[in-house]
Amino acid sequence: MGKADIGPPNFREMIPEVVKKNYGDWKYHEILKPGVLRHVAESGDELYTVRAGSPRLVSVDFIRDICDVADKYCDGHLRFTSRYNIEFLTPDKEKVEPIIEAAKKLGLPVGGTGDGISNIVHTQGWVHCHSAATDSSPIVKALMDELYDYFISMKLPAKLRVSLACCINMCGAVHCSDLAIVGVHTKIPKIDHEKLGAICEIPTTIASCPTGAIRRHPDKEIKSVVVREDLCMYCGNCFTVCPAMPLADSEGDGIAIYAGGKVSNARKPPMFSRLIVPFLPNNPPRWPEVVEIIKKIVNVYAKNARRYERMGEWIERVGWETFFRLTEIPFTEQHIDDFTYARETWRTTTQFKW
Amino acid sequence: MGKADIGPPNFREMIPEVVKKNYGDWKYHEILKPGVLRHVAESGDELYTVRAGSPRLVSVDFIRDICDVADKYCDGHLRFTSRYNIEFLTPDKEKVEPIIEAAKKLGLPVGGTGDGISNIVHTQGWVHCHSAATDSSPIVKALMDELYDYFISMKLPAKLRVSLACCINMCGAVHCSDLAIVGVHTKIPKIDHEKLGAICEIPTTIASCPTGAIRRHPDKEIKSVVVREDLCMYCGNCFTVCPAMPLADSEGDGIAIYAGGKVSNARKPPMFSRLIVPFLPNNPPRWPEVVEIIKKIVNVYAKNARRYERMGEWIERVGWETFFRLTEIPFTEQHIDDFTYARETWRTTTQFKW
Amino acid sequence: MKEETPLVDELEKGPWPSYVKEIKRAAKKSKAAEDLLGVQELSFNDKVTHWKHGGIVGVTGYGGGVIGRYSDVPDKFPNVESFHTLRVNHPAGWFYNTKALRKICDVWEKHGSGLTNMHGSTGDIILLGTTTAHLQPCFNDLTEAGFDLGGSGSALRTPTACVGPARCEWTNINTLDMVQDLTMEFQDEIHRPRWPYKSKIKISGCPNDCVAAIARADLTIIGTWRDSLKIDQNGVKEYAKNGFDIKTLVVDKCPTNALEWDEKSKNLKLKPEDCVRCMHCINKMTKAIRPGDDKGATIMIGGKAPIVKGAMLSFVLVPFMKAEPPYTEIKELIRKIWDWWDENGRVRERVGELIERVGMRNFLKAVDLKPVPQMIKAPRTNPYVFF
Amino acid sequence: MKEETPLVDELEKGPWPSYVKEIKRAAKKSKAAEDLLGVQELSFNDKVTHWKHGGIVGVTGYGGGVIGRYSDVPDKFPNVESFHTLRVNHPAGWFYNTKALRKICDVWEKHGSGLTNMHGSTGDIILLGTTTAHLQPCFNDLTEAGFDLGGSGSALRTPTACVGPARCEWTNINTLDMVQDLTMEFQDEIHRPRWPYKSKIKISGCPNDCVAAIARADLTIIGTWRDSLKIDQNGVKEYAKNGFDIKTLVVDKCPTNALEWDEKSKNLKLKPEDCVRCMHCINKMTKAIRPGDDKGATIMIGGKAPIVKGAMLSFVLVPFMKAEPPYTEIKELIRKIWDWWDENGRVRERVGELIERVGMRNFLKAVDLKPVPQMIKAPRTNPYVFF
Ligand code: SRM
Ligand code: SRM
Ligand code: SRM
Ligand code: SRM
Ligand code: SF4
Ligand code: SF4
Ligand code: SF4
Ligand code: SF4
Ligand code: SF4
Ligand code: SF4
Ligand code: SF4
Ligand code: SF4
Repeated sequence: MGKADIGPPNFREMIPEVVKKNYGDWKYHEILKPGVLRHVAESGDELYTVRAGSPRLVSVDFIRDICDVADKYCDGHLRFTSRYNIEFLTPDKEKVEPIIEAAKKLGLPVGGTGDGISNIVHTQGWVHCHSAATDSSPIVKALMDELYDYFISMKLPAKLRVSLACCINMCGAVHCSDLAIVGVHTKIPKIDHEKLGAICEIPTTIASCPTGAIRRHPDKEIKSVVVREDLCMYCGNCFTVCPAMPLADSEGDGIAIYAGGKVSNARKPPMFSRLIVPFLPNNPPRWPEVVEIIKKIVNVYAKNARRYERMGEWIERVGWETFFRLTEIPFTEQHIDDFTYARETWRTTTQFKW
Repeated sequence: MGKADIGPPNFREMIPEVVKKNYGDWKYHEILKPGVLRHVAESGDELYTVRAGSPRLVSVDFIRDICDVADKYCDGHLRFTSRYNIEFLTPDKEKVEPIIEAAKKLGLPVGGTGDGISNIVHTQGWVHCHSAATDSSPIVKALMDELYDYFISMKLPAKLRVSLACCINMCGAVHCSDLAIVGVHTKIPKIDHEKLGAICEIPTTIASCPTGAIRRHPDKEIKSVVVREDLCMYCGNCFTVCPAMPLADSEGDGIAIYAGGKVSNARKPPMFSRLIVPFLPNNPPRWPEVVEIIKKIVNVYAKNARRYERMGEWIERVGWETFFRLTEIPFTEQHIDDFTYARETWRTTTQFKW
Repeated sequence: MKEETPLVDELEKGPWPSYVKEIKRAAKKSKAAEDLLGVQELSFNDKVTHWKHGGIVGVTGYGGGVIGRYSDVPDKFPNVESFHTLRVNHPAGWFYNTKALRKICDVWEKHGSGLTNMHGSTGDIILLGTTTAHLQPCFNDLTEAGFDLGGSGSALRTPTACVGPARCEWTNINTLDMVQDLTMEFQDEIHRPRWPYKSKIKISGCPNDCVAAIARADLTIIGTWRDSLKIDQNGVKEYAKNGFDIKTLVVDKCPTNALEWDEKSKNLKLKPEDCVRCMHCINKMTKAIRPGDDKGATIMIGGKAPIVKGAMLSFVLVPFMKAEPPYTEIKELIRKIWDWWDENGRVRERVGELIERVGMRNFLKAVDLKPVPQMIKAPRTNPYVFF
Repeated sequence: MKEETPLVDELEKGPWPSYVKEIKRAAKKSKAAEDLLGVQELSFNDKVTHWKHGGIVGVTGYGGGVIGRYSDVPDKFPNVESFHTLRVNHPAGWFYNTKALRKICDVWEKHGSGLTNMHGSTGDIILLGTTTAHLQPCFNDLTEAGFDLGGSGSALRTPTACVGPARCEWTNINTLDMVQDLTMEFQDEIHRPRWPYKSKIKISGCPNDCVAAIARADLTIIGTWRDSLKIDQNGVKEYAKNGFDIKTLVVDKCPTNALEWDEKSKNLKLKPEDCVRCMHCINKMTKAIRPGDDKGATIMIGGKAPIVKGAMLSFVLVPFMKAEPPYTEIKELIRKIWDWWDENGRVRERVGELIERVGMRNFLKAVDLKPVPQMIKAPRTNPYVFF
């Protein structure tokens, strides 16, 4: 039996020497070029960081590869960022270019800093999760192949954070991203009447539905439930408590896109992302519809936003009506909130643009 | 039997000649001095308006008095404003001063225009309503006696609209006023167990409570209900459907003050007023606590707001924490929303002032 | 018996005109008004109201227009044992000739307390306090004088409109004609309550909203324009010359930064696509800036006071609609809305609350309107979407 | 049997590093990884997931840290019939020495698919896919290597912190020490689920919030300062000299207009009472502007994803708290919060939702905090007030 509750290794064993020495005493930093940071300590010491993209879903051999780089140039230390990127750290300016070379040799792009697109926060999808309405890694791959240039450069008005969640559980900070890609169901649960009575607790199942769409089966002989189609908004809450009610459907499952969220408190307070495309089909392996609309939005944003203006700040300034006009995304009834706080989203002023 | 459905008289019979002639063709206006407007038509015609305050609750002799003025100076026409003020209209500049004199003789203040305090929108109170948690006319009188100077001058940063409602039904646009005075109960309904069963429908009564505070009387013999004290927020909804549950209480009834609302779309969209003083006692005939705090807020606003900045715009700019600091009004748990949309009011950012 | 009313008397003092003096004036001719003074004094002492839940009283053929009111201390104040209110529909814009006003005074002196509110907060002439027996005769005399009752109960309430074209240079619609027309069109809806709850119409000629429609009306009609506002640069220069700080007081306060100010040339430039017609620059520079020429109305829906689900502001339903007599399009829309509400609304549920309960999606379908981004401040944040 | 995977293979192309290549690398050594490729291809064809609802699996003495996962096509892909995930608690700040990392690689090559997520979105090392039989031995070897499991289920999830003092000049608190300390303090809460639902702690050194705590953590700790930020005017002049447009890019973007720029003297003035510490000016002029000296933390509460009541952002609970080891005050507050939530929360109710349900009033009393205006954006609009 393993030891219990030892907790994670102490980070003090994990940080490189220069960090140990200047811990808490950094003075300023600059971005030397995309993916390369230079931090200067009060002591005058320097710390160079080379940031490299990662597919996140990696093999142990991949980790060994990057360990090799770290052993060679970084005294055997490296770190990961909160968006899955790999960071190689060194006090030695001379090592920066060799690290970049080594990363390139491994096929890893160097970038993800400053006013560009960093790695896409994402989740499990069809690789591991039972709940997924879409996949994750392939969409990220397809997107980053197309957005690659924004990762290795810093030419957007501001940071642009893209995130993906394969279902509306929204693992990750997807609900507060500049662009969020979310897997959605659009068909009501397919009920397995044979199994339901046996494996699910019927009252719990009924209670699980936030809209009250689930009722007992009208035929008392059948120990199961039925779903009122007009009340179901495909949240999957019933499926969480009752496996006999899967929502997954080849045609009904797909992707919704949300925009304009942010997390930082810089300038504007944190904001939620908001629905901009209610549904796009799942189209493996490269989800071309999703890739195309994301690219379009990024381009419209790049062209219209002011410097240091995040997506949501830009939209707030020009108005959502302008956003829909510029992106040519059709406005539908789905965009209008009808959930609990709906009234807070209605336009209670004559102030609007045409 | 009277004729039915004749509707109101046609306004065309009611408007003075100069208005008829220039109807829809006005070019601009200016405020010559407090209470006196000059409108100029495309035709070059002029229209002078003298605005005079009214106590709203008036006798027919009062109306005859103002009719006398209108007959003498205004060709027998006058109008009232959406805030109860009386307007004397004339194309003749020479008549302005005589009208002002005549109004003064009747004891009516001339003013209420521009950046000042106009008449207080208010309701019935103890003069006529069964629902009142406070009175209306006396408080308006007491307040306007003290705010008089702001009615006859235009020295505030912007318009300041004060409204009063004698219960939370909030007759009037009280919920969107710069300052709103609202009658509130703070004790649970006093149930008349003898009468309730006879005059109220028990299921309807129970259903009327938005918080589910009402239950059947535990003693089955007693055909009545009980109220859970911790769930009652004194909304009076039960009393509306069941007269055997009055909330009125000498000590429990009083006044709450709300601030920062507006209706116009000028600059900022319309805004709701927000709770600033949860409770002040009913203290007839002059409600000194209410008068004092209102005066204080007006003074703090007058001193701190920028020109053309309504109360709510000012507060939004400086922050509610600053408002409470400057006015020295204690911040309490009552200020924090716990109703349906409460979460929208929480401070979801690190941006705040000390 | 004349009561001592020391507390009430206190309110005769002070510079603001006194309602107590008015009650006393009426009390000279009306026993009911005299008793009312006593009721006030009693309430001042007890700090509670002395009126009971209203009973159902009215005039023949009408379901509303009267608020029944009874005293809970009839023994003490027999003259206000019943003290009902008549709501009389005001002429559009609250314009009167003195002949009409004097007629009302006479009728009310004859049939009631002689006390009125000019006006109630919905906009009616409130004839405050009479007995059940006097209601019908009073109504008869009123109609004789050319006046009719306004709304009460689960009916259309007396529609109101701002002074508009009668005096205001900013109006974009004929508010007075429109309110007159709609009031006549909907007489039945005003006088014969049958809906789930009350419904209110208010009309403002521009976004300044001088009748506070957005806050108080289920159906809000606000004048606006679709093209660009008009700037007269000579007028602008005049303001500048007179020392008006255009940059600070106008340009910097434009909510969308749609204005640009060139201090040197004293030129005020508008980016028309950025203007949201808030009125501020027009308000403050009325001699130089005016609304555009392509005028019409924004139709909004759902405003109301807090009972029971919190107050609501009206929200945009139709961003722009031409509004010419006979206002057919507006009337049709209003009827569609009422029909749907009447059919689907619960008791005491205003139309805005119903829309919230069943969702905009269903409402828009029912009234045949397409969703447009102008209806909302921002799209939904949650993923709970119906398809 | 090696499947044909034409759709999946397509994703080996393109400039971004390919996860498919990684699965293929793992597949060379692991049958499970090989089957996973086939599962992907199948899902690409069917457009649905092929994983079933997870079962309860784990390691001795722990209630969480493992996500059970079973295939719904075990006949076709027997090597992933069970394919459980281990969540391994990362070292604070995601710093590693290669020795430690290589140890994990060895353990996972021995016991699992050889596939990992570096990292999961909560911040764990995700060891992706192994059988039930391997769980305990894998765990034993992990602890031998100095690693422990993170949280899953109705437990405290692995707390995370931004890189903070290790590299960032802006941090106001010792994020890494704090997360290490709290993680050790709350081992029991991480490993032995017993609450109504999950709870998350995230720590950012400044309001830039580089771990997205406000959006994702029930308990959010953000470094801040109480005095004034510090401006070095020489540094400012340097920026101006280099052509940086301080007026447009910094001063005009300050959310509260707390900065004044004198173009002539190149002086940047702060009105400290107006600064809300948004970080923008510091972010863009790091060589000239720095946080203040009186450092500490803002404690926020209630962030979470949308299920079931809509997403919530954390909101301010304690505007300022000193945050020095051993962080007693913070720990005590956290325990009070959890105790109250544990006692009052419904199943699957996060602490923010509970606060919403019962009201801030009751919550604040329970955790002994006074209401302050910093907790809210604005006071209530409705009149439904408890006394
Ligand atoms: C390494 C990392 C922290 C970590 O512990 O891992 C980090 C590090 C830095 N962040 Fe960050 N941020 C990191 C995730 C974030 C996140 C979280 C996220 O992206 O999910 C945010 C919130 C994003 C949001 O609002 O949606 C974040 C919002 C910021 C901001 C505020 C940006 C804004 O204007 O809104 C700054 C300041 C700036 O860039 O001007 C900042 C600035 C910085 C600085 C400059 C701080 C410093 O002096 O070291 C660091 C390098 C910046 C760069 O990459 O250009 N960092 N930063 C994270 C790198 C993620 C990545 O690989 O891309
Ligand atoms: C007469 C009246 C309309 C009526 O049909 O009766 C009216 C008439 C005018 N209003 Fe108004 N407003 C009238 C009630 C309102 C209301 C409603 C209310 O007070 O309940 C509002 C909305 C108030 C709010 O937002 O809470 C209102 C918001 C405005 C505004 C926008 C003010 C702002 O900056 O927010 C203006 C423009 C301005 O003053 O710059 C305006 C401007 C005007 C102008 C200048 C328009 C014009 O050219 O004639 C009129 C004279 C202004 C003055 O009094 O200084 N009027 N005005 C109402 C007079 C009420 C009174 O006796 O005091
Ligand atoms: C007379 C008047 C107050 C005044 O002194 O001016 C008034 C008086 C009453 N209102 Fe009102 N309301 C009056 C304008 C309003 C307004 C303002 C408006 O119409 O612009 C509102 C807010 C706007 C709205 O409709 O939301 C208003 C919102 C209410 C409400 C809450 C309705 C809601 O949906 O939130 C109630 C409660 C109810 O209907 O049960 C109410 C109920 C009442 C009742 C009938 C009391 C009751 O529960 O039976 C009051 C009768 C008092 C009496 O004995 O005379 N009154 N009431 C106003 C009508 C005069 C007129 O016709 O001109
Ligand atoms: C592995 C991971 C996604 C990833 O690929 O990175 C993940 C995977 C799952 N999450 Fe998550 N969540 C993961 C981070 C998150 C986050 C982000 C975070 O923690 O910062 C969130 C949003 C923040 C939050 O907690 O609100 C998140 C919000 C959810 C929710 C919705 C919770 C809510 O209250 O709204 C669920 C649904 C549930 O708990 O039933 C959920 C449920 C799940 C389950 C357990 C599915 C389920 O219903 O049983 C997923 C298991 C997938 C699998 O088979 O491996 N996961 N989940 C992340 C954990 C990795 C790690 O430990 O590092
Ligand atoms: S977002 Fe949904 S499908 Fe994706 S990992 Fe999380 S719970 Fe699973
Ligand atoms: S998916 Fe959601 S809305 Fe639909 S039946 Fe299930 S729980 Fe109800
Ligand atoms: S606000 Fe309340 S008490 Fe006052 S008149 Fe209206 S319903 Fe009656
Ligand atoms: S006053 Fe309101 S909350 Fe209290 S019992 Fe009556 S209906 Fe319920
Ligand atoms: S609402 Fe507009 S048009 Fe009507 S009176 Fe007010 S300012 Fe004039
Ligand atoms: S009307 Fe309002 S939005 Fe339009 S330009 Fe003038 S101030 Fe700006
Ligand atoms: S949150 Fe602040 S302190 Fe932490 S890494 Fe980001 S910028 Fe630095
Ligand atoms: S930190 Fe933000 S709020 Fe403070 S002065 Fe700088 S930009 Fe303004």
